[in-house]
Amino acid sequence: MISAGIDLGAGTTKVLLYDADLAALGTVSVRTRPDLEATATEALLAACDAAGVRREDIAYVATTGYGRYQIPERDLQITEVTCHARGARHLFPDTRCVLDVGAQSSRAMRVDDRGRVIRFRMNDRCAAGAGKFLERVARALEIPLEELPAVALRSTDPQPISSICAVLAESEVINHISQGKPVEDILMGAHLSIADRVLALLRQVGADGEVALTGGLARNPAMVKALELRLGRPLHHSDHSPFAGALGAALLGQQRLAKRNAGGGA
Amino acid sequence: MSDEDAGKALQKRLLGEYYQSLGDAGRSGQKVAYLFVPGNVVELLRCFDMLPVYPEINALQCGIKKMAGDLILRAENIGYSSDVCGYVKNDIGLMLSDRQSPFGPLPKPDLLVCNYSGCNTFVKWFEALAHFYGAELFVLDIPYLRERGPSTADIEYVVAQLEELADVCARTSGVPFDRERLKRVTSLSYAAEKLWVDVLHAARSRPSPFDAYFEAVFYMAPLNILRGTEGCVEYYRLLLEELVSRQKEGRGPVPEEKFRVVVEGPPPWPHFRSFWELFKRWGVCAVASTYSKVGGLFDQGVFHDPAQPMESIARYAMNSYTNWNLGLRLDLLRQYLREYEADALIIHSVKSCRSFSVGQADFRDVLAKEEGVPTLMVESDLADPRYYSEAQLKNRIDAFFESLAHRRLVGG
Amino acid sequence: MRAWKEEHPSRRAVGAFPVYVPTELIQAAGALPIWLYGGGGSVEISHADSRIQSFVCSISRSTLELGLRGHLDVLDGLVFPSICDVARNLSGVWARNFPRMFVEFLHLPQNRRSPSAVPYTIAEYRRLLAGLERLCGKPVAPEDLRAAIHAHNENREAAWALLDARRRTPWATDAWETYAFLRAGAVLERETHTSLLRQALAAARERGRRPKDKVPVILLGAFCEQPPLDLIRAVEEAGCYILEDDLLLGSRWFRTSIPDGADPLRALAEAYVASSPPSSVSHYRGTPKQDLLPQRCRQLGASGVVFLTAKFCEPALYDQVLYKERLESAQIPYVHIEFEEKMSAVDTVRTQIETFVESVLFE
Amino acid sequence: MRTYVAGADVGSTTAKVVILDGEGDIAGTSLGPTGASIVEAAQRRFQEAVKAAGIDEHEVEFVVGTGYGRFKIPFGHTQVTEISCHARGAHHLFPGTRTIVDIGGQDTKAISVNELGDVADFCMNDKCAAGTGRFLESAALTLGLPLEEIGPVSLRAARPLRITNVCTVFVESEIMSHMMKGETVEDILRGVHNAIAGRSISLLRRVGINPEISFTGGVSRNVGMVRALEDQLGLRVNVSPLSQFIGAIGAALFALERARGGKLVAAPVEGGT
Repeated sequence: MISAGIDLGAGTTKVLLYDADLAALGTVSVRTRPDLEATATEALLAACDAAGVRREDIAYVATTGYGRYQIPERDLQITEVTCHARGARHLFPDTRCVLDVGAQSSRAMRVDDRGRVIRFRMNDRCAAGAGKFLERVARALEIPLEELPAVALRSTDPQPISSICAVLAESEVINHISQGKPVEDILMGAHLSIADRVLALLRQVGADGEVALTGGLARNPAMVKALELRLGRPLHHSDHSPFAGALGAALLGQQRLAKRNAGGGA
Repeated sequence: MSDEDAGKALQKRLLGEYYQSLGDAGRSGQKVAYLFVPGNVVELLRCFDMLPVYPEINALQCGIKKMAGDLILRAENIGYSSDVCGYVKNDIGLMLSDRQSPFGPLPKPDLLVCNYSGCNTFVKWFEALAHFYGAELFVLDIPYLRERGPSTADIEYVVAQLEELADVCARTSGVPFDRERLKRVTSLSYAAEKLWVDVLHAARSRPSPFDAYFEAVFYMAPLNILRGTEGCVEYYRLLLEELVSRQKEGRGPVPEEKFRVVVEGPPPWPHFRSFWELFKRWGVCAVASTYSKVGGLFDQGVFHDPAQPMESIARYAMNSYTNWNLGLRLDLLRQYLREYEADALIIHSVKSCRSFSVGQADFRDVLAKEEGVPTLMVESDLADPRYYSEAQLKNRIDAFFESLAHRRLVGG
Repeated sequence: MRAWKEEHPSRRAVGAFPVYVPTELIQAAGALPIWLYGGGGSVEISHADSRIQSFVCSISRSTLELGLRGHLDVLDGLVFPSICDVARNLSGVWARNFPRMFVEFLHLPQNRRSPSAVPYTIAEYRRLLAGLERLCGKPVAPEDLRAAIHAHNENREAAWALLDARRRTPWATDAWETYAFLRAGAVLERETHTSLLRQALAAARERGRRPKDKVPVILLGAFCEQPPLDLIRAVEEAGCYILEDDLLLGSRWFRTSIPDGADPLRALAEAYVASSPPSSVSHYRGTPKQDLLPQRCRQLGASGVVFLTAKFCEPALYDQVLYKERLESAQIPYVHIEFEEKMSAVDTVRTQIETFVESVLFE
Repeated sequence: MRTYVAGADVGSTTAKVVILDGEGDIAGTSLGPTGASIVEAAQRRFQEAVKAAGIDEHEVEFVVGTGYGRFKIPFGHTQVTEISCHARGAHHLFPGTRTIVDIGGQDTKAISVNELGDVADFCMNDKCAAGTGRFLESAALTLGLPLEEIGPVSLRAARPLRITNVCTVFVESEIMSHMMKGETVEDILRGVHNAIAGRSISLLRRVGINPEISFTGGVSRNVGMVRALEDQLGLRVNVSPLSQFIGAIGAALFALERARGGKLVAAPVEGGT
């Protein structure tokens, strides 16, 4: 039985298909358009194509992300916190902490051995601790977004950025530029400032044990480095990290399917 | 040794001995009481040989020594909100770091005496310490001054509680209550308080021999920590002598006293020196401040009285600056502006302490708009280094004195 | 309110700031007590910003805003109880900005273990009563006070009956509904409100709703500033049954009736000292409230606790840490939400509550 | 030889230089983005302004710097805060003005001035940039409109929306969610302008709202903002075509005072840092 997890984020929509033999079939990521339903349908069909299955083969659709309620054909909607936790636990079985750093918001979760969320904290009032901040810094430094990590990783002397507000932090960036500080040091400073904010959330839920990173910024090696530097130990991340939400949704979909088949079907 | 050095040396020695006694508390077996500065009842505790520990003072010391940032984060990690008082978080942070203060290790409390004067957060603070330490908590409820003076009911209520507290202290310390001793201790308090008032009044002269905000906060430390001891009286005697000699020589804290100001609100401890510099460069000298009255409004005639020790402790406790209602506080600011011939009012509004800060904007509204007192209000925090923005503060302080200076120039 | 004033031109209206004010005294003096719960989300803060800083809770800012805009001109007086530093200083700001109004700060005892707490509370109530007598221009006789206590007893009894019914059969009545019924009492005469509450209870009993698969919880933290109604609904829609809450706590402060016997003032004071519910704004008299919470969860069969605390509400935020610690050792799940009167993003809250519900429901 | 003085206002987003002649009349101006180097930006603006005035650099007797970059202006003789300069400049253009609201890139100021143009009182926004000019930029960017157009578009609103989040970054998602609900760009933009006006007016109230009111800073060129302020104040506000230069004009006026031999009040400089 195949379940689909659709993670409708503000920036991108991710789909992951999972079959009953407990293996991921394929993933697809597309940019989220204002028409969420159309975006989701398109991404789902693309995932089917990629996996070589038909839409009718999908027995359960679980949605997550901020657009989770916008998909009429869903069987169930689940929050991104629950899904990321489950997804991360699946990818990294010993993880006890999950950090999800996205474009608009960041979350820290404490999970039990089954991936259930025990405690979590979100940063959603101020953009200073999320990917959006990097976009603004990139704009101020006139560096293409995709080059950010490579440039930041060349840093030898990261510059501190202490402001609480993303916009004022931007002027700190400008101040560093005007003082002739190297671009890579300013950029690494920006990554570290996000890391500080995100880890503050993590400490509030309890930072001991293994930590996994999910969400869009998991693919940014400079972000990973900044987090590891501040945390003082390595954290789990992989190419699948951005799909942790979709994976978690697909897994919980499997759980419901199994229950449905065991109960109602018989 | 000059008088100046003598006073400083004595303060250093006395405070050194005090912190030493805190470090030794475990060995000496002396019982430890935590209490707050405003409206504290240290005279009573001294009668039971109890060691007073002031968490607020520990917090401000951590601020000056740049430890506050880390300690506050530790407290936030166990769930304290970024929006609650930085002093409390600093203290919780100390607790989570085995109470290693800048002056050495602090003892655990045997008794928490929550003298709830002017600050509701005090109750929440000690409820938390009682929770974490399992220590006995006595909330000494001190009524807010709703009118100019306390009512008979207010006094009776506080005195009755003081008697109950004396029983608790006797039980905790094993020392019986000696009322004669209380008289002796309060008379020492009175002597120091009288001298302190003379110190404060020295700022009336031009130039003022000392800064009644940035220096007064250090001058008042012995009164807050060592009140009721011989050493404390001696310290103020030396300090007064020194100020009188400075007065005679026309020496003050700035090379040329250009602006005399009254300051309202606590200082930003983690950035104390740089904040002071922002004023010094304009030749600003504080001639009176409200923060130097948090430990008691002695200059308003409220003293300890050996003839009526318990009642005077009750009166004293109700007359800490933040326990006064806003109308009384506003009148006090007016009095200081007049009495010390100040040019302006500086309000430092701190996020941590709502007890101070809520209402300050209203003071500003009346004094600046209705009464034409040049008033500058700047915001940061007393404990949390994250709320201090040097560039922003400098800009505002410069603009303020720029315009004051310009008006003076044009006005002739 | 204005309509009530027109109908009763000679009577006074006196506001009560949360959490607890002995509104019996206001009623006994012949005035109408009005509970003030801020401006909700509808009032833009424009005037109050020049009087109090941005790091102060919404209810203080919006109440002052309403005052400065003249929306509270119908009030002849306002009583602030000693709940926190902000409310205390606000009483001073109020007194200066509204000199024609009767403004009183009531110092309720924080040391309720002291034998002197009762006499002190009586003295404080006498002081308030004397002010009210001056305001209303007539002395208050013991029978006036007894009548007011009686009306308040009946009102509290009706409120608790409704809340108890919800606790037993949470599917029959939604928490947002009972909240709305209780909240209506803020501007009504006690007697009118009591009959409204009784009708609501009767109507709830006739409802044939079935229980749903929801997570039973205790809702704590919004004892002073009130969350937007949408937020309470969001908690329920996200999958919770709210068995018990501390919303509008002051208006139903006492669980049992206050004796309206020979010395009603003393009875009222004794009730405050001895029978106040656990609250973040009055120091505990016996067991600290965080120690009582796990036990209360078990008694009620609540699967967890939803903390709704007002942003910048220091008393709630301090207690929060202690509550959490006790719940964690008892392995009781909880979720903590900070709210403001003016909240745009109920969606985020919904996500947090849903996550909490999912963590309880999913294996 | 005639007397010339200059005022250089280097802000977080733009740098402005104004040259005044001995009569206090404007001889030349220049404006451009601050960009990455304050020193370069100031230098370039100064050269351009001098060119526009048709004079040589050495003919400028005295230069006063203002704005956040004031301590980094290499050719400045001294510095005055932008608060004093805005007051002086606005008073010069509108002698009847008693209250000034200045909305810039990342801060908003309310200033009350006396009849001489001296600052009597002032207030600024606090720790975060919520509700400043940057907020409008974010809104324009999110809606894909040029910054110059959002003001005029907002004037066509039929039912202005209420925008609650004035955080410059989060306004994007709030606008997006309004767009998804099918609200019109006009109504959203009017809401955005109203929100900023509301915040600015609450700052104004702290110093007291005494007519005449002058609206200065880059945002004052936005007609939507002018309308929103006037509607909420119930008063007309002065706006000058030179509004962006008001800080620099004020600085130049201080320079002129000095060049005429007057004593200038300025903060002691500590090594230009």
